[in-house]
This record gives sequence, structure tokens and C-alpha cells, in this order.
Amino acid sequence: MSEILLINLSILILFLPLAGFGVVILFGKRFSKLYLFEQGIITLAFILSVIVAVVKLSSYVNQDILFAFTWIDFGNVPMLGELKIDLGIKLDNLTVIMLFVVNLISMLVHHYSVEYMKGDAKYNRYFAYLGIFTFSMLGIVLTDNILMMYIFWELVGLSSYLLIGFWFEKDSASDAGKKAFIVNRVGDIGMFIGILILFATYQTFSFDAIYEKISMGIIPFDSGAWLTAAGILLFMGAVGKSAQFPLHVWLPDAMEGPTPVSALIHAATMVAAGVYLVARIFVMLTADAMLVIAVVGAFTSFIAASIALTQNDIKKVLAYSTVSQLGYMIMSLGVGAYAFAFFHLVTHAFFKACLFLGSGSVIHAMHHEQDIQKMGGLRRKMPLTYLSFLISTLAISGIPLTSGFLSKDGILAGTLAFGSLTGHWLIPIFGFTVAMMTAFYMFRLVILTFHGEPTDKHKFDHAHESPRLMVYPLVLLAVLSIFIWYTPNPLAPNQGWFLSSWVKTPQTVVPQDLRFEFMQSTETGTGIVHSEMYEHAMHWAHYPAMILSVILAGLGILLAFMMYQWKKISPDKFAEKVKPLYNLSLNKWYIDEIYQSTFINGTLILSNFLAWFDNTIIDGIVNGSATVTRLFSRISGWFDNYVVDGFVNFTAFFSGFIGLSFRRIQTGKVQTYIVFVIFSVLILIILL
Amino acid sequence: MEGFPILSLLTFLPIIGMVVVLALPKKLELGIRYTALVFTGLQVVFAAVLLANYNYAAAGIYEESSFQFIEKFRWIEIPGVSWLGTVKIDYFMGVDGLSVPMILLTAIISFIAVLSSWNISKSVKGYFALFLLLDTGMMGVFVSLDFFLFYVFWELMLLPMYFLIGIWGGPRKEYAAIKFFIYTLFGSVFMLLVMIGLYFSAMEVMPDGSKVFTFNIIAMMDPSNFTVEGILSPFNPNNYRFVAYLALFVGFAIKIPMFPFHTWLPDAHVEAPTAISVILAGVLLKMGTYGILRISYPIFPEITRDLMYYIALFGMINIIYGALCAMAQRDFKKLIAYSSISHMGYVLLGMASLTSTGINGAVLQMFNHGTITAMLFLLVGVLYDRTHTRGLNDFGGLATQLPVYTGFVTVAFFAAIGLPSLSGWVSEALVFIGAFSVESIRTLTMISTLGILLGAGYMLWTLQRIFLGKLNEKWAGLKDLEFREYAMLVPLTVIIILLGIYPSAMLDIMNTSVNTLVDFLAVNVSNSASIGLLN
Amino acid sequence: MDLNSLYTSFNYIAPEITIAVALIMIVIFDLIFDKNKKIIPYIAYLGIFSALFFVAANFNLTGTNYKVSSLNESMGMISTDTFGSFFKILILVSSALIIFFSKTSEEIKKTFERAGEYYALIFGMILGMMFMVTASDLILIYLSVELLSLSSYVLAGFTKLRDRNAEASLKYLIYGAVASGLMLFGISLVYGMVGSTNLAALNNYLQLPLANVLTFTAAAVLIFAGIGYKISAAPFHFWTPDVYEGAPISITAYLSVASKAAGFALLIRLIRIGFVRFIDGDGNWHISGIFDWQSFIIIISILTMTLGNFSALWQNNLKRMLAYSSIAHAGYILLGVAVLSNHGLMAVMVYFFIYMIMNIGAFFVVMLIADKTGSEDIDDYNGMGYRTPLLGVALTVFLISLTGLPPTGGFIAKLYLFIALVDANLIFVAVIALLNSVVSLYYYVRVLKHMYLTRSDKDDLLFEISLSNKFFVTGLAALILLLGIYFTPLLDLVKNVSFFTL
Amino acid sequence: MIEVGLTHFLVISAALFSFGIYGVVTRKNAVMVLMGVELILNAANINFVAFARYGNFGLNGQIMALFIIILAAAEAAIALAIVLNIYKTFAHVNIDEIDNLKE
Repeated sequence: MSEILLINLSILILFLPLAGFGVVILFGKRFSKLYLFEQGIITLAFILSVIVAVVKLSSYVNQDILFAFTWIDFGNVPMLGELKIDLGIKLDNLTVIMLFVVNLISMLVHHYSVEYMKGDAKYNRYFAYLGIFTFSMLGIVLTDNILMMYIFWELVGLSSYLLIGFWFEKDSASDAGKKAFIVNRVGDIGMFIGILILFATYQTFSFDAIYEKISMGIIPFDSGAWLTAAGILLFMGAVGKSAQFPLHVWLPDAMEGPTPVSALIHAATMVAAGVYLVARIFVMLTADAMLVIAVVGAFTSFIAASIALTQNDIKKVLAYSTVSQLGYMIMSLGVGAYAFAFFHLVTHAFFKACLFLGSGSVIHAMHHEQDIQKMGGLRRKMPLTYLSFLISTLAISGIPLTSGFLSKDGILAGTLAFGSLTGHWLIPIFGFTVAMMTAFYMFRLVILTFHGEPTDKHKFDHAHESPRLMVYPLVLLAVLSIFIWYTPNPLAPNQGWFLSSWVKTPQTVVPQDLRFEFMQSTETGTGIVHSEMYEHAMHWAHYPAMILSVILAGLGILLAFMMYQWKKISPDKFAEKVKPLYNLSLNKWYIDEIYQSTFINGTLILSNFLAWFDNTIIDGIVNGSATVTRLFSRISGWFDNYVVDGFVNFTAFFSGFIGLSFRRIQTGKVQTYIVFVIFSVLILIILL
Repeated sequence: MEGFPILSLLTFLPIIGMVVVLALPKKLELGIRYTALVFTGLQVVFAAVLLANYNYAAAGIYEESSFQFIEKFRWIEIPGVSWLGTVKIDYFMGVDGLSVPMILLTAIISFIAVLSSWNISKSVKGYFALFLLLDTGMMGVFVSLDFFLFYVFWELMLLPMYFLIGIWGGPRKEYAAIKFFIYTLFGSVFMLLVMIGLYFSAMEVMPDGSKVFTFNIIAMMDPSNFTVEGILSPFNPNNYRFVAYLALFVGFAIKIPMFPFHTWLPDAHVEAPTAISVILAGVLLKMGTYGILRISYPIFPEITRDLMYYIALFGMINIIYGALCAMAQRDFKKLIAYSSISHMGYVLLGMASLTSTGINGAVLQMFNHGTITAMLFLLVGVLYDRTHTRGLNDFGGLATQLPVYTGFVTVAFFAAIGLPSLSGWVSEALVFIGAFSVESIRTLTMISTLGILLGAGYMLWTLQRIFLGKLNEKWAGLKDLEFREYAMLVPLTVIIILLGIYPSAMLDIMNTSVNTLVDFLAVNVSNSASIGLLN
Repeated sequence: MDLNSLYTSFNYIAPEITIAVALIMIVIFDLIFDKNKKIIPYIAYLGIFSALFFVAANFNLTGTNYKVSSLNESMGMISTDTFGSFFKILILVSSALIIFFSKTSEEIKKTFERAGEYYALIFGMILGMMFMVTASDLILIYLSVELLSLSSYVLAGFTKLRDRNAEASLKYLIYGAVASGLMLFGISLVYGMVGSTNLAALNNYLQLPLANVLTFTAAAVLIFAGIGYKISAAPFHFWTPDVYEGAPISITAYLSVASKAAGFALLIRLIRIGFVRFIDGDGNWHISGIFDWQSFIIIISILTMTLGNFSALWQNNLKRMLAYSSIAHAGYILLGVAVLSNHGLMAVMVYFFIYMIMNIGAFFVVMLIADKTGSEDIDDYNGMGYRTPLLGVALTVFLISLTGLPPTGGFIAKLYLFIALVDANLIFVAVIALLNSVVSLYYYVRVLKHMYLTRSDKDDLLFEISLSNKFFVTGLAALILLLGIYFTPLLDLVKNVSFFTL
Repeated sequence: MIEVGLTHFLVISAALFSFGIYGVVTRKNAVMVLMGVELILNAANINFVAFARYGNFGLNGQIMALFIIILAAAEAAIALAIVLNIYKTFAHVNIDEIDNLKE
């Protein structure tokens, strides 16, 4: 298959969902079955994307396929010469894999939603929205330049807004949609400024062209700080979209949307766009920028995981776990474990989508009950859902033989290596902590939902396995969470085709003095060889990381079973017990104390605090700043009304006053007039 | 097209329409409406003809020969007043890349505004007569190349506007109308003064070799046309060019409207009938920025350079301030009015950059803001027609009742908050790209990006308050859009989406001219510097 | 002076003689046709048009005439020149308009049995004004001013219909008498210094720096007091609002246009012949240093227009408002004089021509409305734009023109004025004038507001006006609009008329 | 013996002028006010004649004075007619009380 055909196919893949959107939104009202059109289209897109992926990964695995066209031609611009804004698409391995992932999950969600959304008044419109989302997401994936990425970035924001607020009759839903859009915009502004920096320097938006110029030593405004700033600012976009601290607050709220949407957008694809972005700009990140990214990712994953420990809403737990996992990926990129980050992105997409769809299945069965405290014992009623959910849980917890184990282990090894090379040990510590917490809260979720005895008899009795159309995506995704799709050796991800031939860490273009020493890599004829130092560190970290993560995950699972299955430890009593410890931790070793209590006794109490922290402080800051902004805008509204306007009115008043004083002379008495005349004559004579 | 006076036709077609309207009997209201519709429709057709025959490669700006569709003949000529030389004023029209987008905008918006005026029932004849007169004034401003002619058209639209707001407006119409009138006149008297000053400083070479004072804007751009002792001549060491620039700028700034001269706008908008708000936001505000680009910039390039920081500063203030004010509003229309202020800030910012991208963005933003805000006001009008209230808190859940209407609102709102793939974003992005590349205003640009955030804030909040949530039972009987409303909203939506996806459709028209303008500004400065005029 | 030279000199004052003859004819016919006065206005027309014919025929005639025997050749009592002819035309045209005006006005119709008196007095005024614009001797200046004044005192109180007529008349009289007394005293001082009352002699005298500055300043200010009163420049304007309000509206309009024009012509001639030492190639007048006319007039004019505009802001009586507005316009026109150049002079003449049309137009509409409603109060104008669309539109045109907005003649007038100011580097003054015109907008537009924006319960009461009035109003309004768009003929006329006979 | 010179006349005329002004400004009766005006005119008359006499300017001054006297008479006639009219309307001639026309 020729390159041109590949390009054309991918353009077709891109626009198919848009066509679906257009048709359904325009005529959906008249033809109630029109959603089937959208279904067909997305299935077609999926098939095409499989073809594209297979062809690309088999025939062109080491070759990028590019296509660009001029979007805006500014002609011969003074001082700059020819200036054009080119848009285009680039098919590299990353792209086609993402193409496959996005289309697959999108298709599954489409199918799943047919049953899940049945009976909704805006049935057709829902599918239209899914269509535009898929279109936007594919755009992000396919682009070869940062501007187009931004365009689709925002479109994704729009579709997310529409889908979160799909049930806009609920105030909470419309609030959540708005919040998502606005919080994302905060990040987008940073990203946009980053884009501006790049364009101002290089007069191009194309990734490749920019990197080429950086590698030639041209950096923004001749200052390494600006290059760092550009990296961090672009990363801000990812902070928003991938719900990183401190902008992660929108994602839990976004669970107000329909559950399949959460699966598609807020778990598998859109939120991963941030990670995808960082992967795209990975080569231009300076050491400082990478450190910032790593720290943010680590901190996010930690905070989110700790919150997830105590949530009772099945979707909230999954949401925080998503944030946490995204933090993982970001962290991984920050520490230079590029390939593993992307690997995790893919594996996570599958198992998290599966988890969400599973939770949707449960919610569907329980008549929209989302509180896990009110569930229990469901495995008997819905075995397929349970099974797939369990596999995905194992994957997310990083248990061997799952895909999650492979990718997570790589990330953890990457952080460990990073720690050993740079001394930033905090990052791996975060990483491993989160691994354990993840295992714990995920199993807590599984146990409370599927094991034990039902707490709500009535709802339990009515529960049943979901229809086939809803179950088959679960099963498929669960199957994809098994190691075998990625590597033949369940313990060595590096040996798999995914990492050995498809996704490789690219060569950084950042000037020597601005990058980490270990990022030194050389390009040979066959590919990129990392610096010996880095290879060594990775090698050293591989097994400790693997063993440690498995032990920790096991511990977490064990703890969860102890607490919720076997009830050896009462969660409530446990929380009571660690309260004083937490108070102690408020002293000088604030963060250390938190870590300590995490590891030793007080996981639950700490998480309580963090839940509060999240709900009160962080959310409060966003809400609070909204309040302050609103207050300020009131003030300026007042200023406008009274001061600026007042000035104008004062002028009018003043003129009136002058007029009045002139009137006063006009007494009507002719003799007074004459007196005035005589005096003015005298004055004039004296004056002149 | 050679010799066909298409610009005069475009300009005076509405006047002919006005005469027809006046000739029709008062009772024939439908006939009057259709007359107005036909004439504005013809205007759109001619604008399209103009575009079809427009040569994209010709620059215009400072070179008379590369203007297109030139109509130039002596309007006033009094030869041989001994101490004054020949007094001459030309009827001089022509277009380049800066004016063509504005002509298209004016034609389209006028046509749509007629459609949205369909329900006017109070003295229909007077309304449409004044409306068509206003149309002529607007079109004239965008095609004039003689300062005198420009000024005449500029003032010509004052009075119709006053009456249109004052007679057909809302409860506080008189206050709003007079405020509009006085503000604008205040600005234009300064313009008048500068115009006279320029007249006495610039001399044009006539075909017979003699030199005469001129109102020709193009001639004023060439430093060699200035007399030695003219008060606005760069050769005069004691010239008043700086003061004149400020005065002229204030004149234009009031129209934009630039902080702190903006307070007439919310009042005017709130009180004006829908169609007039549409015209006001869609076309009139553009006259200010157009004037700056057409007149202030090329005639005073060196001062433009000196003051670009301040122009950008005011652009930034406009953006942020307008957005913050918009957020505090409780009246739908007022909110849109303030958002207009905010969006015109982008135009200022882009112009201040003096780069091709920035100015392209600014001109495109002028066009886009024209269409987007026009659409927003139309939408407000649609809602107001049905409910007779504009309080943001009086609604709720309308999306359930009026899905199609909500769809249009969503498009317009997202276009206004700069969603990529809709037209507003392209121009904003170009503005930012241009402004950011200039070091001196980089910080201002970065602060200005907050406007994107604030814009999203108030627009989405508004969307939520009016359309989302539970349906307010009071509005359960509302009807969705009717055909006439489709007819006015669909074209705008198409334009907004089209220019979002394919902005080159508009950018290509202006590109050559903008590049020439930027080049002219830069070159002219260096020329002036080299002959020792600057410092 | 033999008969032959008497005959040749006839050309110089043919219009004045015509007017005088017409005056006598009116008196005679008034006596003959005791009952039927209908013919009298036609005699007036005849007189005016014949005078116009003579002016036009001798438009380019120049020269001085009627010397006092002891003086040399160039010092006559009158100077015939194009400048004078222009103002004569202005005066005659406005007189013709006013006669039409008077024929229509209800006020005048009510006293129709005294029409002979009325027209005779108007002709007295015309005669006075015709001499004012040509006089180049202080004696003749004084006499012509008095002739004008005496006639207008009576006319101001002519109708005797209301108290205010008599009061206006009395105030005008006393004020005028004092002002002319001041002027006369000033003239006597000048005479004492120069030894002659001729302006050319004054000029000769001022070529040498001999005069006592204080005395001369006093004399100049005193003389200006007399002229300032005629053109109602502040601070000599106090009579204006009271008299304008009290007088019959036709006379108010007449005073505000013709008598003002004559006053300006007088002032300009006084400065031009008496004080200008030489004129340079650019047409700038170089004034004898003894009296700083420029600063003086600028002060006066700023005072005048500011006072006029700001006072007008608060007027509820339309006639009174127009009175103040005419004061303000006098201020603008004075600025044209202050430029002290041929250029400024041109601006003044353009301004005056347009001012004549728009001011008479505005007064005419106010008169027509007042005749129907019996009120000049602004509140009675509510909804007037709907009751009488034609008058409403016409008044709108006139008021917009008075404000000075394009595309009306008023804009062209202001434009030329500002052109002159900027050209003379009086930018600061121009700014003040511009700001003033913004203020003026407020009260002019206020009328429009009442006419169109404020509804009244009488909206449906349409009222009819006669066909001839319709034509008259439409004609004036059309002329104003035409002048806003095509003003070449006016400029052509004006640029040819700035010739003075020294 | 003091020579009666120009200065004396000028002083007298100035005094007359001032008295005239004073009269115009202070008198209540319209007729008295008119008399004040006459004084002003006559002050000017004195000036004219005195200047003509002492300045060797020929007879212009005297002629001027004659004109003024005649004019003053005409003015007085008209003035008195108007005052009469006032009397008919207001039944008094106190100009202080005639101030209906004002702001």
C-alpha cells in the first residue's frame, strides 16, 4: 500500500466521524434511526484504522509518512520573508497506534451506548457528539504541527463540554461541563503562549521543523530559560487536559456525564491527549522542564491515588484513579521513560475503558445507583462484567501477566533509574506509593461492588447481566489487558514488539548544556541508542522495580481483602486510630509525615484529609478565585457606571452649570446690562 | 469592469432605495420592507461582483495606481485663489485589501439587519429610509480615499443612527441616543481639525505640474508631498504631528470603542432595536479601527511606531476590562455589548504589533467580530421578541424548549470565545501571533491571553444560566425559530464556520495590502530617520 | 461737482437710491391705498429686486466717492467694491426672504393695516445697512448705524400685540442709544487724534507710530462697543436674547441675519481700511501695532460663542434659543475676522451666506409652528416631527446645519472657518471653537429629540401649511443640502469679492 | 489768566460723558435715562467741536456735531414714541420694573 493511500485513508478516518456528526446533528430530529449511520461510520473508521496501523507498522515501521498543505499564505512578509502556516498530518508509529486505540474504544463505546442510552430524549444527538469527539481526538493524534494540535485540542474541549453537560437539565452536569471547559482553558492559555514562543522564534508550527531548528542551536530569544519556559507552558496544556495537579479538579466532576462518555473521554482517550502532547514535545524539553513535569506527574498521581482510597462513588474512584494513572504517564515522560509512558497510555486506555464500561454496566444494572457502599455481591448476578472488571483491576494494579504490569513496571523502573541518575528519589517514591494505593483502592472497589453480601436487597434483586451489546466491549477490552498482545515474555516488556520496534525514545534536540546528561543519545543506522549511563541505570532498576511493585501491589490487595472481604481490620476503627498521627504530621515534617503515615498506619486518615483538601482547598481555590474574579468584575462594573460614566455626566453637569451662571447675568433689567457693558469696556481697555 | 462605477453604485444604491421608500405611500408597509430588502440585497450582489473582479495581487495602501475600481474626478475646483492656489476636493473612491472585507461585511450585515427589522411596526417608512441612509454612510466610509469625502460619510451616519436609536429604541433611548451622538461628534471634531491640518501640510502634484493642497489620503502618505512649513509636515521642526495623531486617534478610538471612551456603547446597544445593535456592533465599530489603519497609520508612520506600546496597552485593557465587565452583567444584551469591547481589544492589539500577522489578524478580527457579534445580537433579539426580557436570570433550561435556537447560540458563543474551527479564533490567534513576536509588547500580549479565559468564563456562564438546567416553566410555550430567522442566522453561521476552516478566503484578499502597509510603515520610518527627521 | 460727474457717480449708489425711492413709494402707496395694502409687499419686492439688479450690474465697480472737499482723492465717504457688493447682495437677498417671511407671519398679518409703516421701516433698515457696508468714513458709519438702529427700534416693538413687544423695543432703544453713544465718543477721540474721520486718513496716520496708545485703545474699544452691539458679540450682547424673544419673529430673523451681516461688514472694513498696514503675498493682513485686533477679537469671540452656546443649553423657548445660537454663531464668524487675512475673510463670507439661509430657515419653521400652536416652547414641539413631517425634516436639516455636520452647508461654513484658523496657526482657538460646536449639538439635538423622540397626546393633530410655504421651506432646506455637497459656485463667488477699495 | 485750552473742553466732555452714563444707569424713569443718553451724545459733540477748533482740522468736526444734533433729535422723537407706547402698556415708565423678558 502506497504512502499516498495511507495518507488518504487516515484523512478519511479523520473526517468520517465529522460527517457522522454533521449528518446526525442536522437531520437527527427528523430520522430517529439516524444513530445507526453514526454507528456504521465509526465501525468503518475503526476498520480503516486497523488497516492503516497494520500497514504502517509492518511496511513503514521506521519511516514517517508526512502530508502537509498551506493553510494560510501570508505571502512575502516584511522582515520575515515568505511566511506560511502549514497544516498537515504525520503518520508515525505513535500516531497509528493512537489511531487504532482511539477508534477502537470509540467504536466500542458507540456500540455500548446503544443499549446504555436507550430511551434518552436526545439519543441521536448523543451519538453526534460522540462523533465530533472522535473527530477532534483523531485530529490531535494525526497532526504534524502544534497549531493543528491546539485547534483539535480545543475542539476536544468543546465535545467534552457538550458530553459532560449532556444531561444539562441537572445543574450539577452543566456546572461540571462549564468547570471542565474553563479549567482546561487555564492550561490552554499556557499552551497557547508556548505555541506563540515557538512561532515567534521559528515562524513555523511544524514539530519536525521546530526540532530541526532547535537542534541547529536556535533557541527562543537566545535564552535557555525561554526554551524551558516554552516546554513548561506547552506542558500546561497537558496539565489541563490530562488533569494534572493543580488542574485535576475538573475530572472527578466530569463524571456527571454518561458513563460511556467517561470511559471514552475521561479515561481512555481525551485525557491521554495531554500525555500524547508531552510525548510529542518530548525532544525539546530541557532538563528543568523535565524535572517540573516529573514532579507534577508524581505529585498528581500521589494526590489522586490517596483521594481514591476513600471515595464511595464507583465513578469517582475510577476518576481519581485515572488522574493518578495519568500522573504516572506524565511522570514517566518527565523522567525520560518515554516509551513506557506511551505504552502505559495504550494499556491504560484499554483497561480503564473496560473499568468504566464495567462500572457503567453495574450502574445500569443497579438503576443508576453509584454508591459502592450500597452494592455488593454482584459477581453472581453479572459474571461477565465481574470477570472483565477483575482483569482490568489486576492490570491497573500491576499484577504480572497483565498489560498494566508491563507498562507500569517500566515506568517505575524509569523513575528509579532517574532517581539514581539525578538524585531525585522522591519521584520513584511517589511512584511506588501510588502503585500500592492503586492496588488497594481498586480492590476495595471490586470487593465492595462484586463481593460480599448485597447491602441493598431490593436493587440487588432487580440487577441482571447487561445486554450483549454492552458486555462484548467489556470482554474485548479485558482481553486486550492481557500481556500477550504486547510481548511474548510477561516479565520483560522490552522484548515485546511494542517497545522493541514500534515505540522508541526519540533523540532529544535540546542543546547540550540544557539537557540531562543521561539524555545523551546517539543515532545509529538502525535506531537510537541511549547513553550507556542510562541503559545501565535502567538495567539496574528493572528487577528491583518489578519486585517492589509486585510486592506493594500485593500488599495493597491484601490490605483491601483484610479490610473489606475478611473484615479483619475495621476501616472505621482504622481511621480513628491514625488520627493523632496525622495531627503530629502537621509539624515540621509535614510531607514526610504524610508519606510515613501512608506507609505505616494511617492511609485512610491521610486520604480523608486529602479528600477534604481536594474538595475544600483546591476546589475552593478555583471556586474562590471565581468568586474573587466575579467580585472584581462587579467592582469594575461599578467603576464603569459611576466613575467613567460619571465623568462624562459631570462634564454635562459642568456645562450646565456654566450655562446657569451665564443665565444669571441675564436679569432682564436693561440698566444692569449697561453696567456690564461699561465695566467690560473698562476692563478691555485696561487689558489691552 | 473597466469604467463601471461599482463603488458609487454600492454606496448610493441605498440612497436610491431611500428615495423609493420615501416615494411609497405610508400604508404600504410590506412594500417598503421589500424595497429595503431588495436594495440591500442588490448591494450584496454588487459586493460579490466586486469581489469577483478584485485583483488579489494589487496592494493599494499608499500607491494610488494599485487601488482598484478607482473613481476619481474633481468634485470641487476653484482655480486661482491667489493666496491659496487652487482649491480642489476630489470625489475619490477606490478599494484595496483593507476595504474589501469591510465592504463585504457592510453589505452582508445590512442585508441581514433588514431581515431582522421585519417586525418593526412603528413608522416603518421612516425607519427604512433612515436605515438606508445609514447604509450609504457606512459604505461610503469604507470606499472613500479622499479625507473630505471620508469625513462627510463619517458624519452622514451620525444622524440616522441617532434617530434609529432614539425613536425605535428601548426605555432609555433618548439618553442612549444623545450619548452616542455627543461622544461620536466629540471624536469627529478632532478628526476634522486634523483633516484641516493635513490639508495645509500636504500638496499634491497636478497633471500640469502645479502643486495644490489636497485632501487626498494617498497623497498625504508620501512625505515628499508635504510642504516645508505645514504644521503637520514632518519637515517642519515645530510640527504638531504628535498632537494631531493623538487627536485623530481619539476620534477613531471613540468609535472602536476604546477604554475609557467606551461607555456609550453598552447604553446604545441596550436601547437600540435589534437590527441597529447589529449594525452598530457589526459595522460601525469597525469604522474606528479601519480609520486608524487607513489614515492614522500610513500618514503618521513614525508616531505609530512610537506609540505602538500604548496602543497595545489599551488593547489589553480593552480585552481584560471588557471581559470583566461582561461577567458582572445581568442583561443579555449588555453582556454582549461588553464582550464587543473586549473583542475589539484584540483588533487594537493586533494593529499595535505592526506585523503582517498581527494586522492581518486585526482586519480579519474586524470582519469576524462583525459577523459573530451581529449574530449574537440577532439571537438576543430573537429571544427578546418572544419573551420581552433580557435578564440573564429570568431564563433557564431553554435548550429543552428551543433546541435549534440553542444550537445557533452555541455556535455563536463558541465563536465568540475563540473556539478553533470557528472564525473568531483564527483572527485572535493571528493577533496574538503577531503581537507576541514583538518584544516590546510581549508581556502585554501574555496578559491579554487571559481574555480567552475570561471570555470562556462569562460566555459559558451565560449559556448555562439561559439554556441549561431545568426549564423555567414560564417559557414552556416558546416557539423555536421561524423561516425569516433562519434566513438571517444561517448565512452568518456559514460564514463563521467557513472562515474558521478556511480563513484564507478572507486573508488572501487583504494579505498583499497588509504586507504593503507593514512594509510601508517600516520603510517609511527608516527613510524619515535617514533624512534626519526623527531625533 | 457738475451734473456730469453727478451722473457718473450715480452708479456708485444706484442700489441705495433705488431703495430710497422704493421707501418713498411705499409711503406714498400706503397713503393712496388706504384700505388695500396688498400691493405694498410687491412694491417692496420690486424695490429690492431692482436694487439687486443694480448691485449685480455694478458688481465689479470699484472706487471711492463723495469726498469731503478738503481731503485728497482717495478719501471718499463711501467705497464701492466687490466686498461691499457681496454684502449688499446678502442683505438684499435676506430682505427679500424676510419680506416673504413677513407676508406669511400671522403676527404681521394681524397688523396688516399698518403694513405701509412696516415695510417703510424695513426699507429704512435696508438703507442703513447698505450704507454701513460701503461707508468708509466714520461720520457716514455713525449715520448709517443710527439709521439702521432707529428703524429697528420701532420694528422691534412694531406689532404691539403683547407687552413684550413694547418692552423689547424699549430695551433695544436704551441699549442701542448707549452703545451708539459710546461709539460716537470713540469716534470723537479718533477724530481728535487723526484730524479726520476718514478711514483712509486713519490708515495714513497709523502708518507712523504717533498715537497715544491709551487713548487710542480706549477709542478702539469704544467704537467696537458700537459695532459689537450690532453683531451681538459678548459682552455687548445682553439685549439680544430679550429683544429677539420680544420682537416679532420676522424681525428677529432679520436682525439675526441682515443687521449682523452689516455689522460684520462694517467691522471688517474698519479694520481692513483703517488698520491694515500692508498685505503680504499670502494674503495676511499686517495690522498697525497700536491696537492688537487679533487678540482682542479672539477674546471677544471665544467669550461670545462660549456664552452663547452655554446659555442656549437651558433655553426652553425656541426663539430665545435661536437668539443665543445666533450669538454663538457671531462668535464663530468673529474668529474668521480674527484671522486677519483674505483667507479668513473668505471664510467669513462663506459662513455668512450659509448662515443666512439656515438661520432664516430655522426661524421660518419656528414661525410657522408658532403660528399654528401659538407657542415657541420646546415642550410644544413634542411629536412635531409626526404632525408636520415636512417642517420636521426641514427644521432637522437647518439645525444640523447650524451644528455644522456634513452633508449640510453648515459643515462647509465651519470647515472653511477652521481651515482659515488652522492656516493661521490658531489651532488652540480652533479647538475651543470645535468643542463649542459639540456643546451646541446638545441643544440643537434637544429640539430634534422633542420633535421625534418624545410623543405627545396631540400626535395625530396633523396640520397643513400652504403650498408657497412648503416651497419656501423645501427650497431653503434643499439649498442647504446642496451647499453641503456642491459648493463650488459659492466659493467661486466669494473668492472674487475680497477686493477692497482703499 | 488761564487760557481755556483743549484740555478744559476734554475734561468737560469726559465729565458730561460720565454723568450721562451715570444717569443712564441709575435713573428709574425712562425719560431721564434718555436724557442721560443725550448727555453722552453731547459729550461727543463737545469733543468734535473742540478738536476741530484746536486741531486745525477744518470744519469736519462742526459738521459732525450738526449731524449728531439732528440725529439726537430724531432719536429722541422715536424714543419718546416708544416710551409713550410703554406708558400705554405698563401705565408707568419705570424701566427698572420692565423686566418680563429675562431668563
